[in-house]
Amino acid sequence: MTELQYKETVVFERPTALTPTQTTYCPGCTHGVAHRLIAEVIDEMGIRDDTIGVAPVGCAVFAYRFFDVDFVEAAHGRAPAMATGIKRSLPDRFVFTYQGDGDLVSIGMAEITHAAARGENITVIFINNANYGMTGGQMAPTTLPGQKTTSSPTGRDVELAGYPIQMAELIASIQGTSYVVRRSLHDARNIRQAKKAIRTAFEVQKRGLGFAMVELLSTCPTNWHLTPPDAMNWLKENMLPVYPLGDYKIHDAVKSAGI
Amino acid sequence: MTELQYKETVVFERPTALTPTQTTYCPGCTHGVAHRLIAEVIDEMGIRDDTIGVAPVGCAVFAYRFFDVDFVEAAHGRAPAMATGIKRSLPDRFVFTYQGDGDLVSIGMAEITHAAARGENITVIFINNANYGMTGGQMAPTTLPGQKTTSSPTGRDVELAGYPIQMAELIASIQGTSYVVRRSLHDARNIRQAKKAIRTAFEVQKRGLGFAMVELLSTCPTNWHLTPPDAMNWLKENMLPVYPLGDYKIHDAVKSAGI
Amino acid sequence: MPAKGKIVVNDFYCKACGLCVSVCPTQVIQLAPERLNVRGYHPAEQFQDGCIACATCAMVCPDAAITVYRLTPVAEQEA
Amino acid sequence: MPAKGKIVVNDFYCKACGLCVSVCPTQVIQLAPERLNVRGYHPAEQFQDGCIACATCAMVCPDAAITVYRLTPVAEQEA
Amino acid sequence: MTKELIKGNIAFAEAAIRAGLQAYFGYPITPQTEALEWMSGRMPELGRAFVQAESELGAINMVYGSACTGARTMTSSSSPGISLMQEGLSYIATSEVPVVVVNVMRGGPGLGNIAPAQSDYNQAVHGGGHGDYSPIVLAPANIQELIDITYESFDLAEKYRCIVMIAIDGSMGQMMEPAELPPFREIKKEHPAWAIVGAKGRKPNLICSLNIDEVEHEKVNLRLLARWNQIRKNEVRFKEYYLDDADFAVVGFGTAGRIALSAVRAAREKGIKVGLFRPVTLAPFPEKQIEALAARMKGLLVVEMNTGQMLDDVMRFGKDLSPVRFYGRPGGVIPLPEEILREIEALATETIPADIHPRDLWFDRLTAELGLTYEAA
Amino acid sequence: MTKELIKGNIAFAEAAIRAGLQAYFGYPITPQTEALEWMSGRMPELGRAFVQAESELGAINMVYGSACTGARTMTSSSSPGISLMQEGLSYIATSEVPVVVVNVMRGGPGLGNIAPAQSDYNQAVHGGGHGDYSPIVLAPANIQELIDITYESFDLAEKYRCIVMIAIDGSMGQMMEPAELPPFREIKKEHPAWAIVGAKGRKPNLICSLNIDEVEHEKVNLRLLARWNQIRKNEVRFKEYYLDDADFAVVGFGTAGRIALSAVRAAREKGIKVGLFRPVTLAPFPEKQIEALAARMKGLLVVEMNTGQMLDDVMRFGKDLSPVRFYGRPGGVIPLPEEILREIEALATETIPADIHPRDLWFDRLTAELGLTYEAA
Amino acid sequence: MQNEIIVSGFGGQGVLFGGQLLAYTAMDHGLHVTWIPSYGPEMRGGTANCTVIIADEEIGSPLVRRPGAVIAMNKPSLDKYEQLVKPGGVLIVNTSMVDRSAEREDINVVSLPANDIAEQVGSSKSLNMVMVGALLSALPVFPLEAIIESMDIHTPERNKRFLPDNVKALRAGFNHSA
Amino acid sequence: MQNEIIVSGFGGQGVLFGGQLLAYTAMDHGLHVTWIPSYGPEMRGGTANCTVIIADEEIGSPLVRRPGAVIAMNKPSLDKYEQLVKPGGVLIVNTSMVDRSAEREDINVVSLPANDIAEQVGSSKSLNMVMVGALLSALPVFPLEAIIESMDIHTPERNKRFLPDNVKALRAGFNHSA
Ligand SMILES: Cc1ncc(C[n+]2csc(CCOP(=O)(O)OP(=O)(O)O)c2C)c(N)n1
Ligand SMILES: Cc1ncc(C[n+]2csc(CCOP(=O)(O)OP(=O)(O)O)c2C)c(N)n1
Ligand code: SF4
Ligand code: SF4
Ligand code: SF4
Ligand code: SF4
Ligand code: SF4
Ligand code: SF4
Ligand SMILES: [Mg+2]
Ligand SMILES: [Mg+2]
Repeated sequence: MTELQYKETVVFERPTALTPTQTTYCPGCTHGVAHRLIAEVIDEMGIRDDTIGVAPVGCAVFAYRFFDVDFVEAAHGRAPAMATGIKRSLPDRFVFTYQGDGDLVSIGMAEITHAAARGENITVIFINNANYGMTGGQMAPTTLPGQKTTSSPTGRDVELAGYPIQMAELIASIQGTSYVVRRSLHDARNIRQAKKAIRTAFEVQKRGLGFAMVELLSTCPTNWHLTPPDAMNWLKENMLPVYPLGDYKIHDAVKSAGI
Repeated sequence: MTELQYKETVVFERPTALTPTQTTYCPGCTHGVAHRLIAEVIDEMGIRDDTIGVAPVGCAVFAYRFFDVDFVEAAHGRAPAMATGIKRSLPDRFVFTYQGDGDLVSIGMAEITHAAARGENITVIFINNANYGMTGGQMAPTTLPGQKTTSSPTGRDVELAGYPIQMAELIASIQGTSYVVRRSLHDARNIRQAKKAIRTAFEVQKRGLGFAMVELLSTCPTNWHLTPPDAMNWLKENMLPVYPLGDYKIHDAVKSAGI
Repeated sequence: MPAKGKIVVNDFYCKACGLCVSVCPTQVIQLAPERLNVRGYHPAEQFQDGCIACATCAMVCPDAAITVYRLTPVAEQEA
Repeated sequence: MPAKGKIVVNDFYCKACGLCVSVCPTQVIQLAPERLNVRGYHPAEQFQDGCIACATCAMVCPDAAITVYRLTPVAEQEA
Repeated sequence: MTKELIKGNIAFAEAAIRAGLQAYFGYPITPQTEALEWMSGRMPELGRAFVQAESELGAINMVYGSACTGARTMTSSSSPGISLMQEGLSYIATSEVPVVVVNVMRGGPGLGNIAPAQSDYNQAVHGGGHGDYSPIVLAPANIQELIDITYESFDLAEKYRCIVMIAIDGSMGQMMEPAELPPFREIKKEHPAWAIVGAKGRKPNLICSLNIDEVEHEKVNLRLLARWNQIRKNEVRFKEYYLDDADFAVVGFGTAGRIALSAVRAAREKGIKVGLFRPVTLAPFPEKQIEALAARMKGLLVVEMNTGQMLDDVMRFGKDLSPVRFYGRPGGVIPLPEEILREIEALATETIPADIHPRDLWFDRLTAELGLTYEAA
Repeated sequence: MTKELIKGNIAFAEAAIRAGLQAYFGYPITPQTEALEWMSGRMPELGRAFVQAESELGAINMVYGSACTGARTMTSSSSPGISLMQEGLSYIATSEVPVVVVNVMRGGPGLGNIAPAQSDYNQAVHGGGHGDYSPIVLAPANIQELIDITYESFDLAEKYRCIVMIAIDGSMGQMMEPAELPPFREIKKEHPAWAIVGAKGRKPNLICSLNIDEVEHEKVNLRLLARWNQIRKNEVRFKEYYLDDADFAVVGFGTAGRIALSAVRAAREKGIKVGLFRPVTLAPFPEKQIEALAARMKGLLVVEMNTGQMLDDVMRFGKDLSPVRFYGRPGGVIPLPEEILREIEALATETIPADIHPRDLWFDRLTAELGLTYEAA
Repeated sequence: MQNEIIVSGFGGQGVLFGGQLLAYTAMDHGLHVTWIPSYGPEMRGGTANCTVIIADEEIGSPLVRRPGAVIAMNKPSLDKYEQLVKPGGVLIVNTSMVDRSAEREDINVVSLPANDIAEQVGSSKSLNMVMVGALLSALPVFPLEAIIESMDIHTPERNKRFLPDNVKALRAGFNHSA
Repeated sequence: MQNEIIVSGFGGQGVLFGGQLLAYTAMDHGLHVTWIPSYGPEMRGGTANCTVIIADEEIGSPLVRRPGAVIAMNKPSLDKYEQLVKPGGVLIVNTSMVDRSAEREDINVVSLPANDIAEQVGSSKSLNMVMVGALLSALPVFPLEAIIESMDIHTPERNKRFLPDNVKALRAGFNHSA
């Protein structure tokens, strides 16, 4: 039998909207996956020149190093306000915020809620990893009941610290939002769906349909003290029940735009 | 026929938990009704000695003058945080906040949401009058679409300023809340029901069942530029459709406590 | 036959908002046309019989200015 | 018959998190046991044939380190 | 152009619009709400951006975002609202984006009241947000000056890529005076090179206040200081009245300054050779001018609507070159010309003890007059 | 009691607990998060109140509420978080409730970095929130002092019904030193008469920062000032090293002060008669002591981890009585003993030009050394 | 030359506009003028007042403790300001809303039933104009015609229909006291 | 007397505890001591170091540019600190993780394959103890027994099981260089 010769076709490669830079994320942290997905969407939509990112304070504080687009760095929690200011002054640019759960749910609750209520025409990518990664793994509003963190050393006590806030549900309940979904990054299938959602969220903005948020369940192997594969598993087994995946709001205008 | 002699029985009188002070509210403003109802509940439960009020910044900024109980005055929007501080240090006292829609929904969104999420064992009385009364009638997050205010002079434009936030619904969606209802103060029947709700909200606190909020639709004759009776009517016709009355959350624990 | 009653408005609190007037089912309240209270308001008053002690007025009064009495005929007197 | 493929891992980005290794349905990836990249990690590599170009590895790779190729037999060569 | 009778709050709002304001973000608070209300009508009507933010925190971060695009952007508020903006202001200063902020000061501290005050001098000039940075702080004293300063403030902010804060008090916000509004400027079409507008045809821009490497952040600090040194050199402003032949000078800014002017005139009528020095830039402070003034005068009277905040700067730069007396009314009280006249008379006749701080002397006088006494804690 | 090797962040947290802390509210921020983490374990275990707030804004207002009940209450944060607390701090100061706040300062302005810094001196001492008020500001320089000061701070806050701010830098928060923790104090059982605890057997109490009548609010301002005057009289603290026979003095607080101590020793070894003056209370500032020092010395060197914030106060109270030199490293850079030694040597040998501000001279030296140049704007 | 005038009364009596009219006229005559109201919650339901200062040089304080002239449209205003008018000054009292006479002898007190006069000329809303008219006759800061002209200039189109009544009221107040 | 020691290596090599052990021993001997780590994101995945200063009087700066002694557990640490050690000072190099030799001639360089030694005595985790032992033989801040005693005192109960290995490692490091 003669040796076969093969033609190589690229099935998958690094998106060009990512800079050729090593990220600052820990090995196996799915912040990196989220970044890649956003970059893929920017590539596919061809909007690199018109996109402005708003980085949070959190592990993604250096997000601007990793995307090949104009960026600003918001104060902790205030990314939606900053994005509002940008979008109102440049209505034809794509503006997205990238925020963690401490940033978006805790300190930034007022800003995200009101950006949603105003129906700001922006895209919010919300990384829910059930703790404050950057500061070393403290309890977040999204920390699971009983979950041990450095500021809930005996596990989150719902009597004293309350229950997790389900942000996609909360934001979806606000009139004036157009597209609010929750996806997860714990395996390839879910990652593919997350990508679709991010694409939709940007398409919503392109058509001027208003506020879109994609909540992404994400791992924090370092502070969860798990290997990256175990962290994927932990997410699946522990976070999915508390944070059900799904489409929480798809405005009629989004449906009828067929995106 | 001889003139009949009558025995006089008091059917209704001013509650003693109100101080003998004229309020600072405009004639016909239902802030006054809300005050009276709270005072009645304090009287009926006999908790005057154990009650601590947290006044907002808004027309009710002087609330402390009108109640015969210990009071603190919070910064604009921060009453739930202040109440948290008080309640955590004095868990056996009754702590209530009294907040307007600018205070609670706008600037204080983060504080109310998180007090709710923590399930703070406090009672929140939330006066929704669809505008900022104290500062002269600006648009609030609760202002109706099309409603003219001094900061939405051509009527609230939902394209630019978004849609009203339905706070009872939003707070009810948060796990960890126990009792969240919306009532109205536009006529006697509804006022009676509002009173019952306030009573329940205090009973919830008494039993340590957690966060209770009563949203009260309220008039602002002055800034609505209506007579007090017309304001009652305007509320009924315009606010009720946007803010449906109802019980948005009655936790099982509340139900089974039979209150 | 509905109960018989009366109301007393405390001038000190009344701001003449007219809410009680507008809701009284028996229309027995008016804003005193001549009288002014210290704050310059024409306070509400029951100006004719017919109050049924339903307390509707008191319920809507934002200034807790109204006391409502039920009047029950005293049997002994008649005897 | 599944497609034939291959992957190339860019050492510069790889942090040896092992996610690609754990998800590859054909188990053709390993962390290079001997090799270290500039950051001190043992980077991932395809260590045997059998890749089906499913891109599952690339999909989970947080560092966008993997390029996936489909290999299609070049007909002419055979003729 | 003809004059209009115009209210302070409207005056600065309209002046900003005419200066080419592209975006306004604010939150209602007495006594500046009319500015926001004015903007709510005018900006949309002109097709420009207006958002009533959810809070002052929201507002300042919207301002931050908008200013990052190079758009002329402003906000206005009053004391408690300005306190809420301090984190944002520190970020903005570090990021070197031009921003104009108006503080219509009211009686503080705390919720205080809505009466006019000048007690945010220190916050604006010395403190405020965390870290080393300095905004330009301007204190006009009449409506025309308010208009002119607002109109120019955007140029200043852009020239130095810094925050310009206009500090007036509630009475300025509420007062009407005849004044001339400036012509409409064209809205800028070009974006500055540093602006965040999409990276078309270039590498991405970044606007950021973070430098995890402290050596880099030290450089930012030094750059801000270098800029500030230029501002100190170029932008000092002040007004002088009746100082040519004066033996004594009153020093006061904003409304306190103009009230003092009445007192100075009354004193002149009584034959006292007194003049008025009114700093217009509180930062950069007229350091040299105050030093020269102190050197020339037999005595200075500092008048403020606070407990003596600028006083410390006047003393610092006046360097004991002449004795200083202080008169302040804090908490929202407005000093009246008669009171200041009395102080001028005392300045001209009494000797000022050298070893007691003017604030302590004033405190004793004022509390005695008001009949207030205090026990030791 | 025996010594333990203890980290700054844990040290002040545990010292507060032993002082009878009843409630802690905070929000994570590097480099003080370990204090919050410590509290999250210890407070609930002792049956005391702990809440990780939704933000620093939430935290300070929880602190406000808790302190209104008379409970010993504290929070801790770092620079940007402290900026977010400014409105709340102004309210608390006006309401005269005792509160302890720890600021573990980091490189600013803006998001800056998490390296140690001292650049919130002005915010703490001069500015910060709106209106006229002054917190007590304490700057310990080692772990034992941090413990002792924290332990005592609650008494101080209660005595004067004021805010006590403890200002340390990130390196103090992270450093370990042997130190002795104080004994546990009993939790207070009694509530102060002014506290909000329910009006049993009395008329209602009110805690409020509002006085719509400005004349009343002026009285509050004057009462706060009267209190402050007492604090100025009673509470000034400082440390002196090798000053007895000194010709020159270094002035530095906190970590900058202790680093300077190494430099002073090295200079002494070289025969330079130099000592160290370390203010412990930044407010009230050791005004008289600085004046006396300036009068005695041939020259002063001010060392700070900022661009010269305390410098202005040293010059103000030093009154040109001796020439002043400045050395600062802003933005998170820590000055090293060698650098300070070099400055001391220069102080002892070079003449300082009288007409140029020490900050300007330092700026030129430092930027030249770092090779930084600037164009005019 | 400096005139300090306080206009005071209940909210709704046209206090602020009364003062503004004086300010407009001063402006139209090239004079310096300041107008400043009391503001905020104290206005709600309570009294309102504004201070107008008219001068021929840059105005210092926009507020005075002792005004040269006061228009008191109701009793609280009379009570508050009577003692403060400068000796030799002018006090205009609306007797329709005041049940006592002014006590000062060292000032020029003009009393008139302004509500009644306003109603006579056609509109009770013009009460403020009656009072301003009366002030001008007692303190001729400007000729009456100057005020009328300025009112014409500065009344926005949508309010022009009130002009005739206002002019009538001004003249009536002026003449009543003349 | 003042000794300044920097312990440096990868996170996970026990850098911080190595320094703390020196600090505990100093404390137990009534000496002044400071221990200060580098902290924050720079630690994540990168190198870690701490500075220990031991003195017989109040310590000034807790940081030094030019330490008297450095323990370099990996190559980046060697690269960073070799040139900074004070002349006459001590440099301990873990040759297991470093592929070059130290260049300085004016200091006392002690090189040892600490990983290998640690594994030999039973636990690769005790690498830091091997290095500290080596330091003590080159710079006798305290006797070895003092360190062992302090380690015993300050090891929390739950970690006592690691003690024997650690002591063995300390001694092995000490003896290797002795
Ligand atoms: C005002 C302010 N408060 C606190 C911080 C400290 N801080 C930085 S990141 C962070 C939490 C980040 O958590 P999250 O948003 O969940 O992001 P993650 O790191 O988990 O991705 C905090 C509290 C800050 N920088 N600024
Ligand atoms: C930080 C801050 N921002 C703004 C204000 C001004 N302010 C006072 S009350 C108020 C709005 C009140 O509206 P709402 O809460 O709806 O109460 P209402 O008067 O309608 O009852 C505002 C914006 C303030 N006092 N503090
Ligand atoms: S700390 Fe957690 S969230 Fe942050 S980069 Fe590491 S793994 Fe990711
Ligand atoms: S302004 Fe409106 S809400 Fe406020 S007191 Fe008057 S009527 Fe009530
Ligand atoms: S009680 Fe009823 S009937 Fe009597 S006055 Fe009141 S509303 Fe009318
Ligand atoms: S409802 Fe009350 S306040 Fe209103 S008119 Fe009647 S009695 Fe007076
Ligand atoms: S493409 Fe699929 S089969 Fe090939 S290496 Fe990746 S996961 Fe394995
Ligand atoms: S998933 Fe990516 S980073 Fe992780 S081991 Fe595989 S190639 Fe390396
Ligand atoms: Mg997170
Ligand atoms: Mg409202």
